[in-house]
Amino acid sequence: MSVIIKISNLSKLYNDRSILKNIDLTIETGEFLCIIGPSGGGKSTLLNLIGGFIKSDGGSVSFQGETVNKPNRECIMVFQEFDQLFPWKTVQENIEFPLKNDPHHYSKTEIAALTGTYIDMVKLHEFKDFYPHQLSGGMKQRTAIARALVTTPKVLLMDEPFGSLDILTKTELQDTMLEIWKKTQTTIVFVTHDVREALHLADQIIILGDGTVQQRIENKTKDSEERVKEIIGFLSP
Amino acid sequence: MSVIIKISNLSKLYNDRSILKNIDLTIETGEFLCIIGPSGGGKSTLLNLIGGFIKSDGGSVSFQGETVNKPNRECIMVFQEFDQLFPWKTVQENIEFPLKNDPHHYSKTEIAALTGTYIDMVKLHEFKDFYPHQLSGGMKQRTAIARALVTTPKVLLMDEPFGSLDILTKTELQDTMLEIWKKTQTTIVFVTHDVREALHLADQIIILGDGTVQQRIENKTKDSEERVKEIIGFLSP
Amino acid sequence: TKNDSQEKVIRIAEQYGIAYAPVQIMKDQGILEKNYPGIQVIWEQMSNTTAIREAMVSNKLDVGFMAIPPFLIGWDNGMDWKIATGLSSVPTGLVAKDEIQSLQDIENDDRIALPQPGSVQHILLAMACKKEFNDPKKMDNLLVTLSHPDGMTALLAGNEITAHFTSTPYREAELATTGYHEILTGEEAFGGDFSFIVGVTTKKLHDENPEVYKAFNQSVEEAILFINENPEEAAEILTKYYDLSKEDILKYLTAEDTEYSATVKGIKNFSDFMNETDYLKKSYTSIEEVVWENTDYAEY
Amino acid sequence: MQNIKAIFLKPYSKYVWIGIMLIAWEAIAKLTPVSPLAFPSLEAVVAALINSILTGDILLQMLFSLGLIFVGLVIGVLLSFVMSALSVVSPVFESFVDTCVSIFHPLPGIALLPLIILWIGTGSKAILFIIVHSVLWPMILNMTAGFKSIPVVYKKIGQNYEFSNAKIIFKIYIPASMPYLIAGLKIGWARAWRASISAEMIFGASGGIGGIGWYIFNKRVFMDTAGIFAGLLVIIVVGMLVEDFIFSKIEDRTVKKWGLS
Amino acid sequence: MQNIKAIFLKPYSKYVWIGIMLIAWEAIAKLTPVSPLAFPSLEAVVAALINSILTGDILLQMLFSLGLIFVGLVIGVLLSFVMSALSVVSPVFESFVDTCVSIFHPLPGIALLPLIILWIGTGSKAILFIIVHSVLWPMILNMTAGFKSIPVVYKKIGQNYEFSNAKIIFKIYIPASMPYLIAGLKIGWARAWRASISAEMIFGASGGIGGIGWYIFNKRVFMDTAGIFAGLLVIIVVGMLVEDFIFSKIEDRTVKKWGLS
Ligand SMILES: Nc1ncnc2c1ncn2[C@@H]1O[C@H](COP(=O)(O)OP(=O)(O)OP(=O)(O)O)[C@@H](O)[C@H]1O
Ligand SMILES: Nc1ncnc2c1ncn2[C@@H]1O[C@H](COP(=O)(O)OP(=O)(O)OP(=O)(O)O)[C@@H](O)[C@H]1O
Ligand SMILES: [Mg+2]
Ligand SMILES: [Mg+2]
Repeated sequence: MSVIIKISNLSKLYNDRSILKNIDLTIETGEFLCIIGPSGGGKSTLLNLIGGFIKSDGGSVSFQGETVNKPNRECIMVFQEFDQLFPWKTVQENIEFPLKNDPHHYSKTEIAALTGTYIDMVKLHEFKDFYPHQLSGGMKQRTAIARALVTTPKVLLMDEPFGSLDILTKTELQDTMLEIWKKTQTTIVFVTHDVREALHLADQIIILGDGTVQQRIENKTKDSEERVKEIIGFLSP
Repeated sequence: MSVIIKISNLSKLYNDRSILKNIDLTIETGEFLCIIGPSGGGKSTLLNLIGGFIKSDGGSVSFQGETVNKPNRECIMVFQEFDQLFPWKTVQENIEFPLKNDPHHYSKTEIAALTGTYIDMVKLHEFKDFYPHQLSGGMKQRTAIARALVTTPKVLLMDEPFGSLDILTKTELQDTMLEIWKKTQTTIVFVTHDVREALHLADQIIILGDGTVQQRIENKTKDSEERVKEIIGFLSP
Repeated sequence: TKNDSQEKVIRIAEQYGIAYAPVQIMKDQGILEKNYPGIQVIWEQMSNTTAIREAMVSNKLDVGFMAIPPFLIGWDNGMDWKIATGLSSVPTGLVAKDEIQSLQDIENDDRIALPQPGSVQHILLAMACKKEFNDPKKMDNLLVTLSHPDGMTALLAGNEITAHFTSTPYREAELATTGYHEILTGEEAFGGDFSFIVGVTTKKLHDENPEVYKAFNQSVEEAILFINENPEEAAEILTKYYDLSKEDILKYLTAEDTEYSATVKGIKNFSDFMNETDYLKKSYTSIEEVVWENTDYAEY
Repeated sequence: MQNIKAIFLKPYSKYVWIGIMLIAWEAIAKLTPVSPLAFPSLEAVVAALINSILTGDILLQMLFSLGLIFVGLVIGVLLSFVMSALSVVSPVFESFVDTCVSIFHPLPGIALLPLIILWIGTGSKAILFIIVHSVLWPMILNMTAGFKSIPVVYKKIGQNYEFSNAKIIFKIYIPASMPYLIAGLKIGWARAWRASISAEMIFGASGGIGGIGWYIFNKRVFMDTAGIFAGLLVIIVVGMLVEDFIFSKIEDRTVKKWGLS
Repeated sequence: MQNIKAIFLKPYSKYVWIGIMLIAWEAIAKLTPVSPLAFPSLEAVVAALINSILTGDILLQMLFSLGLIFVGLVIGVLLSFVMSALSVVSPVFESFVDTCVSIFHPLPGIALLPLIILWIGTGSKAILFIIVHSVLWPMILNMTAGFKSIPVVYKKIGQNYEFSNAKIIFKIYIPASMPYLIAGLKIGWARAWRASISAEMIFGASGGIGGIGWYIFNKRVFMDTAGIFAGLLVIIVVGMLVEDFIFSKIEDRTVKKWGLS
């Protein structure tokens, strides 16, 4: 497998406080990487740097060999804020939005078909004409996920996307993500605070703490309670 | 134990869609009640009704024997939105805010002491002078929790407060909540989508689905994996 | 040719008021069009002497009507224009509350309303102050610049404004109200007869289109003649332009001290006074500097 | 008590207030010793209005003014949009726009008159210029403030899909700053009215019969106070119609529908 | 190229732009056949300014105008605040304020002149009234728009702690709608300038020597064009100082610090 994202010596300061310190990390095409770590540990910051949304204070991120200095259509982010839907668009319009504005020029039928598929996938068919202010927290998150998936980007950057989903929807969406991942070979970088979720989804897990990658775990045997305990051990100071 | 909140025949419509249908529920003083249920199931709506933030379309909620028709200082809500901090106040100022404006007229030293205690409890001492836009998602949530706790209200209404916390902080805060609960006899109504969290915290769990209370579970034996499976069974359609 | 078509345009500022009556007659009867067949007359309706002057500086207008002092201020500042014709004299005066018997009674907290500094009303007031107190600027800081209708409202409202320097028909309306009387007339202040409104043209019009210039002068004269000979008919025509009854208009047109005449009167007196009192930097030495040849004028 | 309160909560509550104000007006006109020259009774105003409609050009003058205001408003909105959008895109241009706003916003049209006459003359174009000058600067202020207050995450989403600057502005900035744009538009509309009336009083009837400002000016010159108020009445009525049938419709279809208010 | 661009990005970039505009001005004055009566050269303007400072009252007149503007602005802001706050609290009052805004906002001060003269007279109070009339309505529009755009959850928090309406407004509404308030304040400031200049041109030297508007008006009627521009220059300079030393400081301490822009 080839390297799709290469992070070298990456640092980030906020008001002279060092948030990320000389991070090195390579992500291979088709990898499902989960990032876990304490709150305030720099997970969102790292994702924003990979996505090109903020500037680093040293080191670099490259995507497919090219240095990232601005956001990229092939690297779509689902943000942690759940007010990331456009309030002036309905669920359906929010999901259609990237398709309608894509240089690929999807035809009307393609747009309808794709939007329909993803609306169904996140089970919002009934709510497709609702405006964001009429949705529950979890519905907003699901809409944002569908919007990110609909253009099938090469890399998905997901910042706690299942944060306010009930367990059933969450489990279903986790399985859907895995399916999509397997089918499309999308590279996924997934921030979560749920260790079990990370173990269920990832084939690589990194633990981010004190501004550095503290552990990198190959996750072959998924879903074991021992694993959970082991990782919680890593997380404890 | 006495009844603190009594919900009778409560209904709520949005655009003629029935979200809550004739809910009856009593909550006793000192109870730790968890509400779980599918995304969009009406959990936030129910909490908003109990808090008096929205009007019902039938039935009533009473708090200490009086009908609730507006929000009440003794019934503090932690909202699901995590942009619920005031952006013009630092972490410390956000937490002090309800104390400074409380009719109890806390003295300066009391305010400083209380604020300090809760800032430490949510481990934000280092960040107390940060503005919300400089915080990570989890830090914002922790600040909101501290703000709700600082006035020691009789009832806490918490809408997925631990939604974006890492597992360690979450576990610690869960234990803190349990401690506070035991010590102060605060009544807590806690919405979560994490079944394990509900089992860990609650002494009563209700499952909200299709607009009605589908199950009410006495949770005496906490933390068993069977229980988890059983509840997931209830949740499945 | 192109030049020909340009010659056939004249741009005239039109203003309203009994003192401008010949202008409306000229417009309504098409007198200029008759005297210069094929000419295109553009009437720009304007409400303010200063704006007219600025428009003439900018070559947006060829002809304007105004009082002598504003004309002299423009001339003093280097505008290339001269008086082409007289137009009218109408009664003007300082109306005050009855408590005020003369200029002597005007105190520091009284206020005098008039259209604007540098207007004929202002200069007349300064002339009176010079005579009375030997200090032409004595009242300059008591001025409130209100248009005639606002000035009248202010005077009659009985607030700070205790006197109003105004002219027909506001003067008459104020005098008809009990409690107000005239303490100074324009003639007293000036010490004689003077043109209230004159017609001014740019050098450009005069030099480049002498035919048009001549036709314009002739038309003004005809319009004046028309009013003087057929006041009834003129009043009838003017009802189209003024929201007044024919009877009222006729009364104003034929009032004793209203006079329509193409002769320019009083220019020397204004000029010398304004120069002495620093409202002008210079006065003219020869009348040709301020009036075009063939313009009738009278001096005292 | 509740009943009385309810009257003011209906959609027609505006008209209740207007009724109250009219009654107060009439009471002052009738019961206090004010001069009818300054404070005419309602009957006189209405009579003057009917008279102006039947025998005069007031309706045409109104249309003429509305036409000018509409054109001026459109030009002002487009210009302010272009300038605000360019400030978003280019910091160099932003400093230019800032400079222009701080220089020109406080300058009254009346102070610019000599320049306007010099460059544009005294016709309808000069009136238009004054209207645009009145509308442009507050619109720019509100637009740039609106653009700045957009949540960062919306901008990030636009960048993520590599939208061109134009697309980011049209697809994200404009809808996201709707409440500001509507407030700006309302200010612009009122300012355009004010400017056109003042300008017509200075420049007169450039379009033949002139506009409503010229109508009012003429009434003033001839001391027809009832006529002045008839003119003001027409302005107010048109203003309220625009408010009720244009601005509220825009609000209903945008900010209200999106739950932003 | 980069270097040239960088010049415009510095804090002093405004002054670079002003320099460019001044050069353009001088070029037009010198190189084109415009009359110096309409377009005086910079030297003439500066000479007129120095002359007015040395032999005239221009600085005192400026202070006088600034004083009036300041008082007018304060009254306008307070009134608009009270009216917007009451609209938040009471729907009855809201419909009243809406009605007032749609009636009075489009009315130019000049059309209200007869009433102002009748009720208030022609002194400084009349100028103040016109300033307040100019400032009040756009401020109300921006304030109510700002209040409406506040996230619902902030309001809920205020209610949750059973804040009085006053507390909700002071502690939550005002800081939360800061970007709107600042935009409104900027509009108000510019409008107050405009209004005071126009009003002084009408009401003259009400305070003895009068204000800067009276200065400009006198220059205009006596055709001293360089003097007019000297007056405008003073207004622009003061405007920029206020922008740089007051408004930017307010922004730095509020919206910028809070990450709202
Ligand atoms: N303002 C509104 N207008 C219309 N529908 C609304 C409104 N607010 C909520 N709803 C609807 O009410 C239903 C319940 O919403 P609610 O927020 O209570 O769900 P929830 O159980 O909290 O879900 P989640 O776990 O996703 O937060 C949803 O279907 C939502 O679409
Ligand atoms: N704009 C900013 N200015 C200053 N500090 C910031 C800013 N943004 C983030 N930080 C700081 O950077 C640190 C890392 O934040 P980040 O959002 O990356 O954490 P995180 O790992 O995503 O946490 P969480 O799980 O709580 O979302 C925090 O200490 C935060 O205070
Ligand atoms: Mg984060
Ligand atoms: Mg919810």
